[in-house]
Amino acid sequence: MSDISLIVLLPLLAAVLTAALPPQAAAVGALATALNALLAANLGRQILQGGPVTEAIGDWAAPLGIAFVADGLAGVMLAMTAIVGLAVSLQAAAGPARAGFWPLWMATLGALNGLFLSSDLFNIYVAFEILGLAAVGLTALAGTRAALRAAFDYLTAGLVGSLLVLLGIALSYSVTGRVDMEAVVLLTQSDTGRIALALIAAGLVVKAALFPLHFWMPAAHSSAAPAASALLSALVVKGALYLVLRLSLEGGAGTEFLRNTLAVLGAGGMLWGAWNALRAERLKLLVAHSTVAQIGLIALAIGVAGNPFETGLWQAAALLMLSHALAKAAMFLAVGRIAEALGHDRISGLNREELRPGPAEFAFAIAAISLVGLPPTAGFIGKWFLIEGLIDEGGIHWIALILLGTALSAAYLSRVVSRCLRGGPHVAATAQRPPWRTGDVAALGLATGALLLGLAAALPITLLETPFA
Amino acid sequence: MSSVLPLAILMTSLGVAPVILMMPDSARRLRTGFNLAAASLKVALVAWLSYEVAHGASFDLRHSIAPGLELHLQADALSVLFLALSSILWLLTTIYAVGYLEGGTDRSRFFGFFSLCVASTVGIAMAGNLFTFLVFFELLTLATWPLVVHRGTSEAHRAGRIYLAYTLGGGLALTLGTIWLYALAGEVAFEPRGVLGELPQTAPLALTAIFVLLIAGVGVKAALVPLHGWLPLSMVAPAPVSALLHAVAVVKAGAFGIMRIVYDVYGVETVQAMGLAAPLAGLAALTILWGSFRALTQDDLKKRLAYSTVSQVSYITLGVALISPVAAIGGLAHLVHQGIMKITLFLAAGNFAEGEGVKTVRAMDGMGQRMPGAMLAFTVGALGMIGIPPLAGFVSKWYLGAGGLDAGQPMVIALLAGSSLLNAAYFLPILYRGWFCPVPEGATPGRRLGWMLAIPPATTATLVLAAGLLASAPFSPLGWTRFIVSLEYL
Amino acid sequence: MIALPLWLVPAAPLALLVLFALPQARDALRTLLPLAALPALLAALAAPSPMPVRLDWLLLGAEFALTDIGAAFLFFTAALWGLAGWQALRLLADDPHRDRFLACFLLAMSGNFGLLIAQDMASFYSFFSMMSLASWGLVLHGGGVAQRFAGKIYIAFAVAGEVALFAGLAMGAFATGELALSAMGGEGVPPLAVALAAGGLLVKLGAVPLHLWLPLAHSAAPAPASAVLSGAMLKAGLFGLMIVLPLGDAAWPAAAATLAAMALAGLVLAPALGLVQGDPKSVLAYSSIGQMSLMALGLAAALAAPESWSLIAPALILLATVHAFAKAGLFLGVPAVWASPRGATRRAILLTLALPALALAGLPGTGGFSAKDALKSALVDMPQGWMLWLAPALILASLGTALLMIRALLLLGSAEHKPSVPPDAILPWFGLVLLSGAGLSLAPVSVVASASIKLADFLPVAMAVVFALAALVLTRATRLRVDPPAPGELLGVFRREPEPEPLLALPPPPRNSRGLVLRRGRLSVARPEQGSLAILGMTAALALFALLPEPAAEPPGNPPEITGP
Amino acid sequence: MISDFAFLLSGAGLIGLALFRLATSADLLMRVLGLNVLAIGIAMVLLVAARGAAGTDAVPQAFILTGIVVLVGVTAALLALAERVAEARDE
Repeated sequence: MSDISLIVLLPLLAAVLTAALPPQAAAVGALATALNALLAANLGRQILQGGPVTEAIGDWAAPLGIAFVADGLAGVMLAMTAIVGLAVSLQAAAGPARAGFWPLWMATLGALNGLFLSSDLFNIYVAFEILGLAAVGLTALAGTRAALRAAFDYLTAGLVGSLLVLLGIALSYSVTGRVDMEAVVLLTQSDTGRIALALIAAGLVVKAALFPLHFWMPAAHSSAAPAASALLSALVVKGALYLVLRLSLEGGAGTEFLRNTLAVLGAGGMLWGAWNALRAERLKLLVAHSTVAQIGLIALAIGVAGNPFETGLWQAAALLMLSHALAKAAMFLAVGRIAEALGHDRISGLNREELRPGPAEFAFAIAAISLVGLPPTAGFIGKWFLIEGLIDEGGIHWIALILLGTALSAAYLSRVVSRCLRGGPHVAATAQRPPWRTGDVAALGLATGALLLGLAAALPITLLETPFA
Repeated sequence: MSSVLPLAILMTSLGVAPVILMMPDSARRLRTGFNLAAASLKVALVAWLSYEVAHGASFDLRHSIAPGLELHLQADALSVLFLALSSILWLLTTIYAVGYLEGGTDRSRFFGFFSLCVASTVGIAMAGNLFTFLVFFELLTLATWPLVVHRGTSEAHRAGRIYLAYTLGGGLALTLGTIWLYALAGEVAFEPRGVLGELPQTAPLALTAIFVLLIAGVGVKAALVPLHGWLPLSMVAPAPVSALLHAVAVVKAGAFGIMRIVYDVYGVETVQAMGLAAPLAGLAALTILWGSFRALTQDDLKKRLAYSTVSQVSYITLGVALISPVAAIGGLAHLVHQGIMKITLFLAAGNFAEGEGVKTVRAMDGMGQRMPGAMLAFTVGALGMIGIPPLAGFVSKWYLGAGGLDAGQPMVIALLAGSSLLNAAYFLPILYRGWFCPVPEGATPGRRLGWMLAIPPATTATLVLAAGLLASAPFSPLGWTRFIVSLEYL
Repeated sequence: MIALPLWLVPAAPLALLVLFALPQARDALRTLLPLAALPALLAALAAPSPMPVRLDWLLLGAEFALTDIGAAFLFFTAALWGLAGWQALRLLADDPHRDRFLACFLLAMSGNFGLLIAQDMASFYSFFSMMSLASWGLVLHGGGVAQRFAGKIYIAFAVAGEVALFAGLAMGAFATGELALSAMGGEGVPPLAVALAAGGLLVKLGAVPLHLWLPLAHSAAPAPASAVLSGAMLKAGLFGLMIVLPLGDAAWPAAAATLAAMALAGLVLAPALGLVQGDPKSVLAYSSIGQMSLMALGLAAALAAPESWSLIAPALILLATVHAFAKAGLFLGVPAVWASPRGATRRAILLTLALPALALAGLPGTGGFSAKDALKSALVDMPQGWMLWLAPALILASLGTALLMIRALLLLGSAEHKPSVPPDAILPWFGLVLLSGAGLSLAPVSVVASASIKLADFLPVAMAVVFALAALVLTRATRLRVDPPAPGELLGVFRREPEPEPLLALPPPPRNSRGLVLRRGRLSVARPEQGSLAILGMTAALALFALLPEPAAEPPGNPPEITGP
Repeated sequence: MISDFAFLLSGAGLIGLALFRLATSADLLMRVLGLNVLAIGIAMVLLVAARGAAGTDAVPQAFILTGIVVLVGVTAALLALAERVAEARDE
């Protein structure tokens, strides 16, 4: 049994196990995550050496076949998932585990891996459903009324989204008679096909919480438990974004209309999210809104990338996804620690605490740097390539928007960081630092990772440059 | 070896920073020892480096982080000038800061970011291409922010916000300009007399726009009017920070950036051919006068010094913008001279505040009797700023004036004259009060300052005197700048 | 005579100053103050004048040498500084701030010596500004209202002069491409440069209308300081002018006319304003203005008639020397008068004081007379039109000086006795009087044997005496009294009582606008219903978008090939 | 092919009604029902799509089945959530 199917099945198996024997859940889950990371690394190595890896499951062949394909993009996404997963598992394994966290998280992991690897629309749809349900479960884990309410809205929106996707897939089948990725190119030929594409895209936009369909997201991400919100914000939405990117890649020139729409929505999301983040009063809410803004930036990047067969701009989008995943996970973990240490997460209260800023706040600051996209973080490298490409194509208005978004993100993140630099009269001389916890290590590790990724940006880029299957 | 030395110089502060950040505040002795050891080691390494460079050795350290992007550290004569300045003054300022923050809070944080700040300065000095420069430039912005807000008061936070807004805005402009230039010209390495090749003929408009963007970007840190608003506000920072901000790190990074852009990216001929030199010079002149005018009206001692920085730093820009080797000598020399003079002033001002609680000009009465040593250092610095020989400032002004004539701009003489008058007008009253006004009755004798606070200003004051008196000696700042200019202009 | 290294001349006072840093040694060091001038004196008198010194590492490459003119100036400068230092020690014996005064004194001394031997612009300018700024301290020393006012005016003029000098020298250096000071007077220097430099020096020389600082400073400073200010430092201005002006090579009528006009104005104004002063020291100050204007007149003449420079120069030097000794003698005499109670001693002192006074007035037989005579004889072959007013000018000068001297002596006579002044403050003055007798013979200047003394030469002094007597009688008879005007002439209007504001401090500026303050309102969480509406709209929009006429799509089935950026 | 048209029309009508309800009602239960109706509407459209020229195609019907299965699961989850939300309100 090959790495590919292993990397999909292992987490699902672990989900079953963890559900079966709760006492050992943490151990099993952590082990599974570690193994998953190893597999992902190995897969990446294979892709780097021998190009894309393909495997057909059962003896279904295209056009209906269930084939797993691991190309460069999928490899990057898998690695991203593995890294974030490691940190989150570390934090969760150390902290008091809520019943049900591990099965849900393992399911999420499996679904994500499946999503990144599957090369036909039907598998994608299935993986999507699993992902959605698991994510809702993660949201609801917190058990508070807000969380439950958020989970309900999330599920509703998710269902509508997946129904749209389903409708789209069915239409596309009726048009092209096939469900593998080749279908996308054919779809762009006919009106009905493009309607199908549009429906799929609409569904994905809902699930990716892309403006203006992000209404469910801030509540969900801000009311979930830290580890859960880290997963939701860093990985789950990326699943949908990955599909959008994949559609635009497969569609080539034909999906230009999708890209234009994405660019506009992305710009809107960037500004709207930033604006709400500027006005947010609670730390978690601020971070959630910043996710809206960042997703907007990524969508913008996908949108302006132009025909991927001509430009490599889409790689910038992939880089942005990667750095956002690391940074945002770090940020949510850090926020969790901050709220735990202070007992609240009101921004206005951050600088009046009888407590010296701790490692978590430091982690938050570093994550903020890479979210804003200052050098030498991966976010910066992503923006660099994006803007450089846009200059070549003369998309000066997009550049202006991106810079505006960057400035806004700096503004709202500095709101928090400046308060994390508390000291002087607000802090009692006797105040102490909060003690180190594993969560701090996880957050700090992820944040530094996001920071240093910029210096090693060559690796993901070479991975991305490997041709598709 | 040729790559190890720059790395070592960088690491003596970049590697030090996290360690210090992680130390508990209580580990004072350990932290101080570590910090000072690193600073002294850096000075030694820089001395070694400058010796090597003077003998024609070349240093290179490259790390490719993405296709078309690489971090490149190098050491040419210009870098060495800035390196020597920052490393020596860092050592002094660190000693001073240790004494200044005695018993303060968050000292690990402070010294950690202090080292980070100098690390980025060193990186800027050794940056071999525009991308590397940009990286360290932004790092500098971030590393300085916690220092500005260190006191934690709401005023400090306000100043920090505004500082961040200005510098990040400038950073965006710089980033855009850099990317644009990379898109046009590919890798933009720093080479004497420019790297643009044929571009000025093919894409003059784009290059002009890029020049404006880049200068705006670095101009924020160089406090060019109208981008200077953050500087006086960030005076709320502790004295060593102000000293470092003004003398070495931020402001100088901006000025240094202007040099790099004019000399090593565009090249003087190009800049002049594209007609970009005159506006820059005009801006510098405006800044010189405006800063001095604002300084006249400040009663807060540090704010007066801040505005004087605004005006003084533009001497450097002026020296660069007047396309003339003589003026260039003046400007480059002023990079160092202004540094040592201004740091003297700030350290002395810090001592006034620490020892006697004196923060305003009108409270300076009788300072000559209350703290003779600090007042003497302050006097040397102030007279140097005015340009009184044989102090350092005189040398720079002399070459700037001659350079102005050389560039066919006699007005520069008038500018220097006016600026000197203004400098005198806002510095001499302080000296007058300090030396000749009686100690106000009811002035309680302040606390005795330790050697850590007393030695650094004395040292820098001596440097000011030496830099002027021994201007023609080998390895004086002037001599070194002559060497640099001989490379930039042929 | 031992060959003494020239750099020792300015270095000696500096060395003493540096040693002052040791508090315990100060008491011993103070007594050495007068000796700090000794190397300079020796250098001035050295039989073969000392070797030139070249220090390439100093400043922009410094060069020291002692020219003949320099030697002449250095002689009386050194003597004056030494004796003034001596008196300063006595006068300020128990002044709490005396070390501050002595420090400034030493700095100024070193500057004054240095600029006389400096041969390159940088070091000349350095010493010059060192002297000017340090003497600010001398002026301010008293700390009273008068001193503050005088200090403000003085420093304003001094700095302005500095800057002008700097500009002039810089331009000259660039034009000639060399740093040698002598280059300023040579070819190829733009007139503007010369004008600027000369302007800076004229401030120091106290030429009308740049003299406004002079009376204030002289009357405000302690007597020894006034002595060196008027005796030595004004001459530094003259010395500088003799170097930077293109004397002796080409006529420069415009400059000559300007300078002459300033000089004449000085000759007229000095007595007019001086006579009404109430303070003997400011009277003496005004007479200094008159005398310096006379020397400026000589320079003007030399500018007009270059060929006569060879004659004018020694005359000017002689004039300077005489004035230096005499004026210093008078200034140092003031404390002597204060120290002596009314009666025999005071009368004796006043009589002795009359000697330098008469010398200044140019009574035949005194050095003053021979100096003026030499100047007059140097001016015989002036271009047409000059003699018409030169002769009256000279007479006017002597007359005015004589009147001023009488006024000063009268005021001194009526000055009250200050017990605070130690009696031994007389000694240095007495030494100076002796020296001023012997000085001229010692001085390395060629004293022109004056022609036969004609009766007419007594005229100015005689007239002065007559006028003075008449004035006395008049005032006695009509109970008229001379009200001393506010010092500072025009600038008097700026005079303010001491106020807390620092010099030139304007009201603080309006505070900057507070940027970047965000107003936060409550965040209303979007209702999911609106969300679904949005879904509806989205789908419709996308479908419409899809139905638009399609862009150029590539034919199906060709293998997608992604290439990196 | 009048029936195709009828199917399409009713399916579209159902979708419209469902979305309208989803958009307007804040009541959880009502929205669960709305979702179900929406799903049915979509299923009907798919049925039409399944009826190609050459007889009926199995794959879209497989899609429909999947959709129904998912719908059942999700409906269960939704109801459970709604229940717990109600409990949480009671606390």
